[in-house]
Amino acid sequence: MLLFIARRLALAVATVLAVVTIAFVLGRATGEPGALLLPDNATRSDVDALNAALGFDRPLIVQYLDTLVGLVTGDFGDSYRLRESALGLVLERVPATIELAFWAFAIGIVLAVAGALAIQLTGSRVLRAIVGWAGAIRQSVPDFFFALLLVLVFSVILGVLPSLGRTSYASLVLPVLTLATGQFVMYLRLLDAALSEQAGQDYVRTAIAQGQRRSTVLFTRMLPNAILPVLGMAGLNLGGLLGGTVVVEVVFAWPGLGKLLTDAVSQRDFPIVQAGLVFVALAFVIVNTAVDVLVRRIDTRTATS
Amino acid sequence: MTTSLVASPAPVVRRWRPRPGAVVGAIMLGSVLLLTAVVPLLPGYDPMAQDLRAALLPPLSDPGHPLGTDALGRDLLSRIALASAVTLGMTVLIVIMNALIGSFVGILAGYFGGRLETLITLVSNVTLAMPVVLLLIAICAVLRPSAGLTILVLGLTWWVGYARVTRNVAASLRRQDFVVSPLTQGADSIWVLTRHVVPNVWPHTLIIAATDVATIVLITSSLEYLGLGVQPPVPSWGSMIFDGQRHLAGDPWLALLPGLVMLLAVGGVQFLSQQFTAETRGGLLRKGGMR
Amino acid sequence: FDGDTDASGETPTRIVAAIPTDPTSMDPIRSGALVVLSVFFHTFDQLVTITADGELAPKLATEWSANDDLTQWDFTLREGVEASNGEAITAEDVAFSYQTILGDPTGENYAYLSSVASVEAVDELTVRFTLKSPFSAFPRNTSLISVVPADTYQEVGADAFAQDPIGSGPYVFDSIQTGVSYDLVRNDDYWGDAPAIEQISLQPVSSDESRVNGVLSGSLDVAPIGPTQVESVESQGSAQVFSALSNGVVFLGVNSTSGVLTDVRIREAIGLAIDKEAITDGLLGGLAEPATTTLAPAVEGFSDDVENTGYDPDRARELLAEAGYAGEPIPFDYATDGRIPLSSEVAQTVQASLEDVGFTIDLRGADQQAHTLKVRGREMEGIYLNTWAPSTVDGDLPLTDLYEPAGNNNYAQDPRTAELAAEQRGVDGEDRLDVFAELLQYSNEQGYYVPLYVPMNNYAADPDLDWTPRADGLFDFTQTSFR
Amino acid sequence: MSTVLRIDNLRIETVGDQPRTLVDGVSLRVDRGESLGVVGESGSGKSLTVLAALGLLPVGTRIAGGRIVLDEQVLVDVEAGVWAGERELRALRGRTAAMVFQDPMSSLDPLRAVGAQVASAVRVHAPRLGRRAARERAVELLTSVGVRDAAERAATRPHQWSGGMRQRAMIAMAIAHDPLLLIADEPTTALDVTVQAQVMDLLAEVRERTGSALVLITHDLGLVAENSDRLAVMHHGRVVETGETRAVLDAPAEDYTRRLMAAMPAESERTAPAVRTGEADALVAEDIVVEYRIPGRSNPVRAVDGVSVRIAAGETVAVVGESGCGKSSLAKAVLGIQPATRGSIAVAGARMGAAIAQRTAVERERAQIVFQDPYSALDPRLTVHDLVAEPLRIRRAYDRGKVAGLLADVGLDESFAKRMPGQLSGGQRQRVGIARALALRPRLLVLDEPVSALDVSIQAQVLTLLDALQREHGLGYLFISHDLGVVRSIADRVIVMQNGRVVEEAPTAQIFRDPQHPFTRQLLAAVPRLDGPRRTAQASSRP
Ligand SMILES: Nc1ncnc2c1ncn2[C@@H]1O[C@H](COP(=O)(O)OP(=O)(O)OP(=O)(O)O)[C@@H](O)[C@H]1O
Ligand SMILES: Nc1ncnc2c1ncn2[C@@H]1O[C@H](COP(=O)(O)OP(=O)(O)OP(=O)(O)O)[C@@H](O)[C@H]1O
Ligand SMILES: [Mg+2]
Ligand SMILES: [Mg+2]
Ligand code: NI
Repeated sequence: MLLFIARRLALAVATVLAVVTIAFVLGRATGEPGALLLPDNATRSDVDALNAALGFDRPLIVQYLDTLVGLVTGDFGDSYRLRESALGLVLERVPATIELAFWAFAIGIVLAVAGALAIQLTGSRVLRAIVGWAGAIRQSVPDFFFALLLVLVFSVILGVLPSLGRTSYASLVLPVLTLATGQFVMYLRLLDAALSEQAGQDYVRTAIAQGQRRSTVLFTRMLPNAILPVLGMAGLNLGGLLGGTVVVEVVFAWPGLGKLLTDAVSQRDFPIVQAGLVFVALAFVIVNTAVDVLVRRIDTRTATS
Repeated sequence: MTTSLVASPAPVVRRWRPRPGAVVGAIMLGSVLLLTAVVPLLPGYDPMAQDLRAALLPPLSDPGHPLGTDALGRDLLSRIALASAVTLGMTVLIVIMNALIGSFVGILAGYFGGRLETLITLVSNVTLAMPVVLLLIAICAVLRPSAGLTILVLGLTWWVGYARVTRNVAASLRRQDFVVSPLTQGADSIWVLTRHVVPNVWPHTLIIAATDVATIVLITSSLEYLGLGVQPPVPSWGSMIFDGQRHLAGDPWLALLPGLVMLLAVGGVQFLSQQFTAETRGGLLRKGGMR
Repeated sequence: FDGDTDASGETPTRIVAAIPTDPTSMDPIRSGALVVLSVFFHTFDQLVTITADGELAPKLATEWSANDDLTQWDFTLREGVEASNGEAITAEDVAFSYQTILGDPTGENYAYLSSVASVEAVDELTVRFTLKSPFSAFPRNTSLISVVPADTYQEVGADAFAQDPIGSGPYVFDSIQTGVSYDLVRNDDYWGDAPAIEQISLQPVSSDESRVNGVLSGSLDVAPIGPTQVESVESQGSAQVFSALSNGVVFLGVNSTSGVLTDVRIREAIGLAIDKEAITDGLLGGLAEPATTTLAPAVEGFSDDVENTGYDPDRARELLAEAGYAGEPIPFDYATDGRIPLSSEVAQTVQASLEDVGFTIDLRGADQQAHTLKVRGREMEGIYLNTWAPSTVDGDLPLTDLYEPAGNNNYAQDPRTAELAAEQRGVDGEDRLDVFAELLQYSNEQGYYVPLYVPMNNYAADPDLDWTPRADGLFDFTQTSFR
Repeated sequence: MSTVLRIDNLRIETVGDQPRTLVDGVSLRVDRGESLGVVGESGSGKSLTVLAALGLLPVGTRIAGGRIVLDEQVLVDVEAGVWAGERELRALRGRTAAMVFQDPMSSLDPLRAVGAQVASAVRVHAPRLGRRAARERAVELLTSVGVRDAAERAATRPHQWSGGMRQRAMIAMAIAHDPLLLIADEPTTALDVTVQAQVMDLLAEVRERTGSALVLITHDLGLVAENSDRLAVMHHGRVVETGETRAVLDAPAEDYTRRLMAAMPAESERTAPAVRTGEADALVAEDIVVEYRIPGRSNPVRAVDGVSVRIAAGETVAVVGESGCGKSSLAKAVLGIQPATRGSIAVAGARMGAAIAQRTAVERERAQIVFQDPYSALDPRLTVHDLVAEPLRIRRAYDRGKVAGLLADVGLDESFAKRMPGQLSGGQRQRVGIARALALRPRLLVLDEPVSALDVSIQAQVLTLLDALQREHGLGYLFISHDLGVVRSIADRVIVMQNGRVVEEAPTAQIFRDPQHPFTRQLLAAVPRLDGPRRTAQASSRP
């Protein structure tokens, strides 16, 4: 187990390092940000002076080493645009995004588990068909459009929920709903397939032959077996979920990391980009390592093979 | 089974009986494909011709524009047909690229294992840990955003799912005797890979690809929202819905019609793909006692 | 139904306004991007202010005058002005603010003061600006520069000041959540008239749809919206719409120094090929006016006498034939998002019109930042869509950028335009307007720019809001109230 | 004597528009305390019949006719329209009748501790029993089926248990409520002979204690002979013969039963050896060591520890031993699939490298292998023709006629050439595997349990074929098996392995007549025989 964790850790470090390097290369390729920071009537020499002040006149290798040192010390420098600590800005936005991602994931997976269990328990073709259709319809509506429709219905017409901002629990509802429905569809598919696969396993037959209730078998035997691979997928999906929040953050003016990062990328605000990407990559590797360790603890088979 | 030495051939003709979902799916997808194929042949087809004075005509109001016109007075039917071709084309290209790369990588990792596998895990972790949207924005800042770029970036990064599945399949194939046996007969790895591993892996790839179509359509349309993707004046579903949603209050069809077509296509593919994936669906054994 | 009216039915005193982009730092010395001014106008004093109708008016300075050759400007300050922490605002503070900006060429405000050689406090209430060359419209530039209390600023340092800024404006900062919300409360010790609104919350909302829906659902009281949304908001009846012509012009920049565009006939054909009325009336739903010059009518320096080519596609075809244009592709760059609403549709219309008369156009979209970098790097190869809106509501700022050698948009590098742009600064009144007219007419004839239209600023607002939008699109709620 | 289970005229079909009849008019009866053996080839409907008795038919099949009575309760009577409900069935399952399934690994939940699974089997029908009490009872049960240190082991998961132990756990669950009827569906097929003997002993011992009746499903006639009072022979979904086990086996009335019995390997040695003298030895392997590196563990697992084998041309040398003793590892080392870490290998007089990659194609073709599992040995996507042609194509010696000749050699006519492996029976597949191995005219054929996955009847065909081929081509066989009956009838010499080492090596006749090593004796004793000792619960224990 220790060796396993050590290997995962090495992989994690390599991942973060690779992400930072890609960010650096892409960043330097996108051009120097000076011209974006000054008003329209600033002249070329003003811009050059600013770029020099930001350190863009140094050799690339020096800039890269500087970035790596920043990575180790946790000091990514100040945002060019906002003139505040980049890491501070990123950390300030993290709770909002985590809140969104967490609830979307939690609600999505809880509903998916409930739905998949209901399908298995009732064996109802009708239920599976309904869920299948609902999933297909949700998957055919881009997030930004789905969010807009939610806002039109719940904020503009019914007036029951705020349409933007992060002010109260009520303002969490619509953005989470947008993301959670997408998550729900995905996990429902995975779980339904996994449970259906488990249903054909011999151990299920054994339990039923002992006189166990189908529901008991479903909850205590099949579900743990089915959810393990789904958890693994969920961990891998984290990057996708964080990426998916960008659109929702824009539509709901949700002060999250996604919006900050996309803006920073287009505005060439490299300190934020680097701090943000390192955060995302770290979150990704930590969550995935945790999931792997968890799965290995629950399923000790994988540890011995 | 009889015990005579020469058994009579027992052809396993499994009659392919489509489930209702598959029929519905085929009809849905088929209608979109038909639309993309037939509309360009119609006399009034011109997705680019603008007429600002005939902008925002509602559907069925003008015989020249059966589905009406958009904000620049362009024929909506023509544009939907072109958008369908463009989006489906992009999606198919991306899916094919992902499937090829993912399967290639997965097969190598699964078959050879070891260091190569570690490297591939690292690469796939990096692509997963780096949100594709950010990557695309950054790349678009260097190069101009274009459909080609989107295809390239998504095509080169979204393959991890394929790699994971094919790696598992290839790893289990590696232990199968029929993969080992050609080696004992003098074959090399290339022979084994091309004749035994690849043909047995690719059905799995196909299944993922079918379910991935919906995901890719959704991702590309989200990217249109951020201005990354097919560039005007060429339409795509995502950009048509995005442009149309600004007129949602007055002229909702602008967003809803392309949305409907997207639903038909995405839903269609999904119902069709369930044909492959859900073979043994059923409750726990059987329900309701002896019956 | 009004979300802001509390149960007792009193008129609300808090306004929530959406700003379209994130403001940068709250340190007015270093930051000067337009959107931040919507905050600074409320929380700091500037020497002068520009009213909603574009006129110059006293603010911290009560009066100002120049010497004869317009190279030295004296501003007399209001007496007894104090920052919200009690520090008195005197000529020293003004001089400090300007000197600090001048000392840092990398600051965002530096370019507004490019004409200034030095600043000094003559006495307690008089500040003297010495300019490098004559500049008749100099006071307008001071409307963009906020004055900070020097002692406080120096004591806490720039970074801490940005976290907790102190000014002498009609409002003080209540709380700052970077990129989320900028909350201001009324400064009851303000020297001027007390505004009716007690609390202002400025919140960045980048999506058009979200701003409209924010107002319609009561989450916002006022928000800038796009031209396509005006009609639907009006038809809803739950919000009012303000539309006013802006101080900006949307134009096509033309790189007249390379390829086929070096031929003036081809440049002229571009102007002739585009039906501006179709754009303003059709595409923009009447929420814009065709532009004749690179200056909007609201801007000082605009002249009715300047004419542009007009719309004549047949003539354009002739000119192309004359010039021997053989379908060489002309790149056409535009920004897909950002400053120009419906930029993508406008670009597509322009492309279609140009191709109609025989041009081959290579349409290239990019995000606003990439577009800006390209403009400023003078990397445009053919034509490009751009806009200029002087926050001083004076023609001087755009002239520098469009016609002077260092100007980012100046591809022609014509010495004549540079000469006229400089000449305008040395003269005043009618004479100045004449110089402007000559310059703008010359520019149109040479086809250096193709002015397209003057857009309107559109806002959706709470139906009870009593408010006049400014031409420059910035917010100033000091005169605003709820009915 | 009352009847525990009575099945009358049972018909099972597939569901769908065109139902296929899977079980047709089967009638069976099991009396209290008695033991019924059900035999028949694979796919004859044995499992479906007993699964139907507890309402456990798999999805896609249904009862179409007949009557099932369990402990005087009518579960199904299709003609009378009686169908027991889920609730009634649940009360019977595990209490009145309990099942022991074939594959003890997949029949246990991989994620739960074995003890917990036994405890939950206890609690199903004793809900009032507390958790702790149930756990204690589980340990008790595990101890009673011979699990040592049951209290400790109960907390571990199935994958940490050996196959025999798992099957014990399955039996512990099955006897938790002293059921009237135990149904064991091929309970020992996955186990080797020694473990099989232990499990069958245990079942007999348990029945003695509980007085349960037993239905034993198997395709091993020896096993039924030793373990059942009565016998039912099934073929193609029908019961073709029933009766007292002894009586049926002594004087089978039906042709099919006779065929089954005839196919059992004779209990005598090979009469005419095919050893050719004067030719180079097919295999000379000296002092072979095979080690597996386990990631994360410093010292490797030594699976084969200094084994030497010599096989003359035309000679058959059998390697026997219990599961995991290193037989397959030895075979893989000979072929270089798993390179030997030490030792030398010479095939047909030529020494070759340890790893397959170090061997030239010509060297590789001298030694060929027929794999244990005919299902995984053939690529499911190729036709029989292509499968047999593959080795020739690899060596660029493809020739249509050669392929046809090879197929004819193994007794498959032209009509098979276009079929896919999925359309072949197990025996036919194994023949294709042999044809592939013969394609390159090897001198040595390694046969890794070539018949253990096959029914007796098919097994006999394959063995006959092998013998014929050996005589014709002078092949040396390295024959790996744990079925001593088969070994006895085919091998010239026998090597007995235990824990990677050779414990005994002797000519076949000598091994069977006069085994020296205790382990060899133990192996021989465990083999079930038609005339073996009866292992039945005592009549005295019946109530
Ligand atoms: N779920 C099912 N759907 C359709 N046919 C089935 C199903 N399960 C079994 N069968 C078929 O029913 C027949 C009898 O199967 P059964 O499992 O009873 O055989 P068996 O005698 O137990 O064989 P084995 O010794 O291989 O276990 C076989 O032909 C099999 O293919
Ligand atoms: N790839 C491997 N890695 C690690 N250990 C292995 C591997 N293959 C086999 N072993 C171990 O080597 C030992 C011998 O295995 P082998 O397969 O040779 O046994 P066998 O005699 O053929 O058994 P069976 O009768 O079950 O086929 C076993 O303990 C097994 O666990
Ligand atoms: Mg069976
Ligand atoms: Mg083996
Ligand atoms: Ni048969």
